[in-house]
Amino acid sequence: MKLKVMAFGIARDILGSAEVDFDLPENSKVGDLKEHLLKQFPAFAGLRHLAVAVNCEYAEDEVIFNAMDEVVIIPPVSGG
Amino acid sequence: MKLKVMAFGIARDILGSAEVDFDLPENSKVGDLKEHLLKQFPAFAGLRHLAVAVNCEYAEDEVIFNAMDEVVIIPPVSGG
Amino acid sequence: MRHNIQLFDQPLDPALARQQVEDPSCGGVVLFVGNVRNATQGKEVLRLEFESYRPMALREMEKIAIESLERFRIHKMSIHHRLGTLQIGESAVIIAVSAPHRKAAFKACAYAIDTLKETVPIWKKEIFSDGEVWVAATP
Amino acid sequence: MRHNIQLFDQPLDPALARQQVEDPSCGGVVLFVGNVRNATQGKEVLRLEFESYRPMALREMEKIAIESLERFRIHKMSIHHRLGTLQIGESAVIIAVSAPHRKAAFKACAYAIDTLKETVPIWKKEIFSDGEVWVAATP
Repeated sequence: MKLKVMAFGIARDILGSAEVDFDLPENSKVGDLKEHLLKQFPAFAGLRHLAVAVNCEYAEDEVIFNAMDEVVIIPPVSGG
Repeated sequence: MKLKVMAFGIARDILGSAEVDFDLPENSKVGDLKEHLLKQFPAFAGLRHLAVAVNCEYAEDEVIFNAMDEVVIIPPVSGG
Repeated sequence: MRHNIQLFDQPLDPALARQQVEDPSCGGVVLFVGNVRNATQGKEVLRLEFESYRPMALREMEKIAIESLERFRIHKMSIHHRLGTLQIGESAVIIAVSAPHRKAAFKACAYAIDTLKETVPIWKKEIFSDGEVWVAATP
Repeated sequence: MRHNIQLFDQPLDPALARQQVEDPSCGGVVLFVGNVRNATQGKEVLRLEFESYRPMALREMEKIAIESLERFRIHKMSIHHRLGTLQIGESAVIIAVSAPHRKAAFKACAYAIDTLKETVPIWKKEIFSDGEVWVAATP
């Protein structure tokens, strides 16, 4: 499946782009995306933690992606 | 000794005046003034508590008055 | 001066209290604003009248600020109290605290308003349509 | 509506946040104002840049307000966050809480800013004279 992934903050810097398309096997999960990211962009391993939002909600590793999902890499937040 | 005593809030209402002169024995203490007040104005007994300030500081019952002291009856405060 | 203590006969300005404590070295400012409520124990309040033994009130407020600066790791504190006749919704007291760390600012601000209500010689009278009462004077 | 959640590209106005929560039934308003500090760990900061995943940030801030309204006996909460480039001393966030009792307002305000810093997808970059860093991104 093609997955369009957005990224903010240091995650965008690591990806080198605010939006990247990934080609993942059908029924991939949030955890699979994280593994893929860590393999392709080892700098992600240097972050305090890494979260993924699906359709504007934090998503557990077990969540399965659907075709139209809005997927966003959420590096450690620092608002306030 | 003549003691000029100021009063605020409900204490002024009970005394009927913002300032009253009391004639107390020499070397009277804060506690003596309180006793005198309670005898002469029984309504003071109805307050939650009664404090006396001498020269802008809360004064314990044992404090002895001096001639030029600024003495103020402090009924329960309710600022804020 | 790391504290500002004032009694006002005119409306309080929260921006003034805040600006007095703000500092480029401080990330957090906590403000407490105490306003006049329209009812007390279900009874409608028309307005409030505040009076004070002013010189002692200023001293007691200053003690609170100095004690707060000693006890908590805060940078600055302002305490402004209004006197006279206040309408519903007007502000009676504003306490502003700046600190490098916000937890200290929250603690100091709560300590200051708690203590002010215990020690500062200011009295308020609630005016109802059918009478008036000195707040908290009697049990 | 008992909460107001907003992201601003222009300077925040503490008076707006305060007025949104004030109510004649509430005696106490607590405000937290988070300002940009001029230094971090002793190093001079020139300015900050905030960015956000806006739709999710608004949802997460709304969750904080709704959770605060449920957990604490407060009346209203406003959360305003600034985005874009901020100069030293400018306000990045303002949280305003009104409550019949001030202890609840203090607790809710502290809970809201603590949680915002944990969950809301907003990121800040500190700009130094010799580089820049995403705050708290790495251990």
